[in-house]
Amino acid sequence: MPVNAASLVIGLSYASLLFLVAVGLSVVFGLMRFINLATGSLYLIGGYIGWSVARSTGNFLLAVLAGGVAALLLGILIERGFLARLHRKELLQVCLTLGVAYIVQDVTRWIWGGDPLRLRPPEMLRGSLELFGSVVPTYRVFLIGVGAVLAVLVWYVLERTKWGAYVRAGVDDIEMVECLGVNVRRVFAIVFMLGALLSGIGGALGTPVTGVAPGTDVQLLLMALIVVVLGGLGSVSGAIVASVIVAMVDTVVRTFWPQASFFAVWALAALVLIVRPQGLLGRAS
Amino acid sequence: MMMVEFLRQGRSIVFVVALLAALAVAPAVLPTYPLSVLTEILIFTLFAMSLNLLLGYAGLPSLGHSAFFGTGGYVVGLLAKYYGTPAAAALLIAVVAGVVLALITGPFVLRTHGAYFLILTLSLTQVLFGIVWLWRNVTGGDDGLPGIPTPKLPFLIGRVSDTANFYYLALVIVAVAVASLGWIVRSPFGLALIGIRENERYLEGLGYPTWTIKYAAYAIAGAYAALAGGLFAYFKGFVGPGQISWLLAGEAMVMVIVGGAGTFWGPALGSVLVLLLRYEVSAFTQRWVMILGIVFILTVLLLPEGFIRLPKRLRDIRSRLRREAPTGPTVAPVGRSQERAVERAIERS
Amino acid sequence: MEQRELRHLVSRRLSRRTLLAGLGAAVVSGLLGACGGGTATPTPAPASPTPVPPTPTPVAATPTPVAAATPTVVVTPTVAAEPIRIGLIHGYTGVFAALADNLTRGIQLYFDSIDNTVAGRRVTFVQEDDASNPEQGLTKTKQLVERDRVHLIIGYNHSGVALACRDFLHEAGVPTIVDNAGAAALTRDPKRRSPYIFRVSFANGQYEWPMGPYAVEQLGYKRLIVTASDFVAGHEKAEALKKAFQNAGGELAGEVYPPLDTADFAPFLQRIQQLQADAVWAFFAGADAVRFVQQYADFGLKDQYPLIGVGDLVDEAYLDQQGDAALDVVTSLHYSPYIDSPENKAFVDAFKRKHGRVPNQFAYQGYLAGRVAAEALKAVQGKVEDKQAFLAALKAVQFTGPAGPFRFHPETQNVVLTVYFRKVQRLPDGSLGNVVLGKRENVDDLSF
Amino acid sequence: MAAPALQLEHVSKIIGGLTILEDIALTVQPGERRAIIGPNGAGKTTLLNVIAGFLPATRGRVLVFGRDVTKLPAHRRVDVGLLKTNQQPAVFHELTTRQNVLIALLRGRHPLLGLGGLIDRDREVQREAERVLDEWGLLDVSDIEVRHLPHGFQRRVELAARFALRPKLLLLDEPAAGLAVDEIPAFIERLKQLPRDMTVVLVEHSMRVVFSFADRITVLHHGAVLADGTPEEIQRNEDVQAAYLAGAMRGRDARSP
Repeated sequence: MPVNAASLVIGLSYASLLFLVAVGLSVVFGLMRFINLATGSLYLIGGYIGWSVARSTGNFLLAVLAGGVAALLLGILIERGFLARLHRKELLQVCLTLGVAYIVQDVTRWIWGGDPLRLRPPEMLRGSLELFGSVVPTYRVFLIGVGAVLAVLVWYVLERTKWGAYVRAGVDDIEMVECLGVNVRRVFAIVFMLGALLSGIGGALGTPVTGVAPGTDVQLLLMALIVVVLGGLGSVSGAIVASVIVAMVDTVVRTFWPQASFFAVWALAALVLIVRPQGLLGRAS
Repeated sequence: MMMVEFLRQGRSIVFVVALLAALAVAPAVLPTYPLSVLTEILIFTLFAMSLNLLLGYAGLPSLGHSAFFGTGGYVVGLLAKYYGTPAAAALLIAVVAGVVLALITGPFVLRTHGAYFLILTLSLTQVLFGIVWLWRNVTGGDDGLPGIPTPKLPFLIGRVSDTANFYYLALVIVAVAVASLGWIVRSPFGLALIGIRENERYLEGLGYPTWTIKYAAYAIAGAYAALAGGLFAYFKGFVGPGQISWLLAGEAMVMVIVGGAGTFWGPALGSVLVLLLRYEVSAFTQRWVMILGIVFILTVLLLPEGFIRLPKRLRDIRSRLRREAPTGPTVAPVGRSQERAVERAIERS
Repeated sequence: MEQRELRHLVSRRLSRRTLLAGLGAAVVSGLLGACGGGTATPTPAPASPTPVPPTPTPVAATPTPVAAATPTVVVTPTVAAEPIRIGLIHGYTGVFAALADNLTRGIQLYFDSIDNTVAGRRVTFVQEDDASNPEQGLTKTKQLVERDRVHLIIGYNHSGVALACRDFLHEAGVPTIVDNAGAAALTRDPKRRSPYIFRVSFANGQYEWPMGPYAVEQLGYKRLIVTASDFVAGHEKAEALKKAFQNAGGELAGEVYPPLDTADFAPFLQRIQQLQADAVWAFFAGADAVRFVQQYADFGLKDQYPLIGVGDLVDEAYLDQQGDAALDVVTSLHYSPYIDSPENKAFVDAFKRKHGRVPNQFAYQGYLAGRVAAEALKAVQGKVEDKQAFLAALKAVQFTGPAGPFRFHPETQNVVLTVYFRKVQRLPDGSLGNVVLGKRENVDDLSF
Repeated sequence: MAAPALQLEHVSKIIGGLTILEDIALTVQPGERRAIIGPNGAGKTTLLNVIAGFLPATRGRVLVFGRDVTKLPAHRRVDVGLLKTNQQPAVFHELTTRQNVLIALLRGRHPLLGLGGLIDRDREVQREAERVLDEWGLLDVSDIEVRHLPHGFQRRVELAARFALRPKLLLLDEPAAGLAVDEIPAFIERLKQLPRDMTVVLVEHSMRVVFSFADRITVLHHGAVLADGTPEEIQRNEDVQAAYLAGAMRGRDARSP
């Protein structure tokens, strides 16, 4: 049987991780045209801190929270320290966040060494369960659940609240929102930090699957970039849809044509951008 | 006015002649290792300058310029391995390959702007990287193609070391290439590129075929990058997927920004700085990655226009201190003489 | 007006020029100062007991744990000549950092045990980072040879780097001991092997192929699924294994090659799940190994097909992270810390004392490289400058090491291995370890 | 009789299902000064952009001096002598005043997209730039980056660059916007001095400028032509007065879809 329940679970659980890393990047991208190449580093920090906390306390929930908070702190540092000065200067942002990524890479290697680390899921989420005749790891199903809840939450906040309306309006037209007397800078800052928080949570949640090691940051960054661009800058629904598409395409290609998995998603990204330069759900500029 | 212009040109001529002279005598004073670092700097200068044409002049932020660099390298490598093509012909074919790649991909990537352009160029590079990596029979996969014979200038054989010989070869090619780049940026085409960066639509309104100009710039940048890549493959004696990786494109981007995007000599300075950091700092500490990161951040914060503007930046700071009048962060600092000129013009009109 | 502008311009021109000149001078002098160490350092006269190492980066200055414990300067009355300089080049940054650290720990461990002195000559190290990047590796190699003037290079954890540097090493005639890079061509290809290059680690496939007959004859597996990382080394290893397995009468059930750095192996595991076989043979390294073994267990594949493969899959450094998922995995490798021999026990104890953990294959390879270098140096009474004698001595090195007898193959200059079959089991102290099941001796790199 | 300088036939523009311009017909004779007025959101700027080629017409034809330019991209329309100014002065902020003039003068002068020449070596163009700068009183600020200049000067740089190209048909999009009240009389004078062989189409809110300059006035309302006539006729037209009153009250709504 070509695509079964297990493929679906695999794809969707991967999509959850991608979404967590990509959504912050996407909204920040759309809102501020800020290219954050340190996104993968936030994931990395979340993963490493989560691992350490889990190891010393044995509490998985605490580990996930700690991972999120650590990434949040790094996010605040980036936002307060640098970002505020670099509004709309894409090249400088690339240079700066690349610098941050380098530093995080080196510091984490210093602290945690270069060996790959893996966080073990809590007792109740270990093992596998049977779903429509396929064996799938319980933790994957849990990941889908968490991913879905967070996706709905983010979607609700950005699409259904007044605050979210400011953000969305800011994506379209910053001046207009400023005219309404909204402190756009603060909105930006909060969005950025929330994005960092989600990436960090993603890192801690992801380690039982992906592990953390030097290089994990780059892998996740590249995937997140694809998701963001495919979905369209600044679009939450776009990020959700694109996460699922990228993860599913990746999963299916990997299952049936492993050799092509190397560049299948890149070819997909290139194709979509060539046909629809603004991404799937992005608005034409 | 003629006098002023003459002096202005004279200054840059003096600079270029001095630089060339220094580079020409370098093999006499430098041992082989620093000479090979200098060779690498020369090649990366060309690569960064070609990227600068897109990034700095035309305002097209490419994160996939290594595609051309790698293409040049692989063309040279494959020709050397399978056909034993002489270097001059191989380099020429490499340049043609770079142009062809640009002409094929250009219509697609040039549909996009800004961040999308960045990601699309990155995607194309990744696809090429994947092809190179997977096509093991031909490209050698991740091991690459080793054993590319380094070309030598025949009339120097026996007179200077092999390192110096290739250095001179690279110097001649890079110097000619840089000179032609100098021509390009001083030509009306170069001015039009800045116009595109500033506002493509305004330029179109003046009757410039902006899309064609961008396409041409993309192809030209591709040609120079392929040339640099071909030289690099000869220099290292091998070509591997690392030369096509987006990380290399990112490094070139950093060179351009750190040196000074949109300035002619900025990328050269950037390649000097980044390569010296990479090779010299790493000899002293394993923490060189962090140091590199810190330098990037400090550059962005303190010298957003790049190291090439360091003298101007120092002047600005000095004059600001002298005036003790803080200028607002949004208002770009204007020289006093400029202000006076504006006032004078307003009075007169 | 004209005049004022002119004056303005001239003054600007002057200041610009001075600045430019200053900048240029700074750059050039920086270049010279930084790169020119080789010429700037006068060679010390043989008699002068100079305690200052002539190289800018003695290992002792780097903050690695290994180096911290190294005695900085040992001036003994027997030191009569300038020190022997050994260049260490590995990817200390980047994905293979941990591997590089272990290799270096091994090298250091051996040289510490002989007080960094061979035949009365002190040994100093220059450590360089190739970042596992061929371009950087070549530059760094040139730096070691041309500026630091090392007598011998030990290093190369990355095949691409080793291949990229091969021509330079060969042409410059630098005695080199490769301590990890497995690119088969480096020793197996008569056109690419070099009298200057020795390899103490392995050629890709060398310790993998014996698993073929072992799986058929001892484990009773007739149908095998082969999976390996999709890069040259992965294919080289898989090819050797496949050939040996088929020659022994086995049959291939399928092959799956996931890309390097696969964050999620699930789709590939799905594919494996759909095939019919007796066992799965796998080669993954680093983070991929940890993920693969873990996810293999997560998807319940362990109950379906036993997992066998190469030792890298269940390296001692990962066992702690893999946990129970690694239990019962059978692998072949040229080393296990649980080999029962006095030499191994001494090595493991010494390593444990210093680093608080069991050595893995990379620490072992580093140790071997160190010992081989030292033995050859001893054989020429420290006269490393006599290159031909030194190379001959290297070629002739023989001793009984932690994993049994050591010698080079006379033709390929690649190590002749004893390959061990190991199984991950829970040890009496509760930790996991690769317990030795059996071995195959005298496996050289032309045997497959 | 010579062909009209500008002729629009049934021009419509639909963006995202919204009809911005509907079946516009317009004829401007050579040498004429035509003003296009209308309440906010009437589609005036869109119309100019369709004429200049920045927006493709959904339907209809655009003819300039008898030549059908409907399918031509904006830069090719410059070849037939059509140029347009912008609400925000269309100048290159990081270039100097001189470079802004040069970039206009250099258009198409050198082969291979301009690669075939050097700016500094082209003495002729340098002299011409000097002359243009002098003519527009910009010599003093010639080597200052335009972003440092006040708005009025930026407008002047824009016009200088446009006039350097000797347009035959000039589209001015709210040129007086951003000018101080006391600057306007001088500005009107400048407009009046434009050579008579040049056709000018002007979109402007300042009625003072419109009525003292235009030969004829076209009134746009909800994307359609409401009236067309001499200034006197337009002044008397009741439809126009009604539209303006209503438009003034609904201006903001009309702008946002």
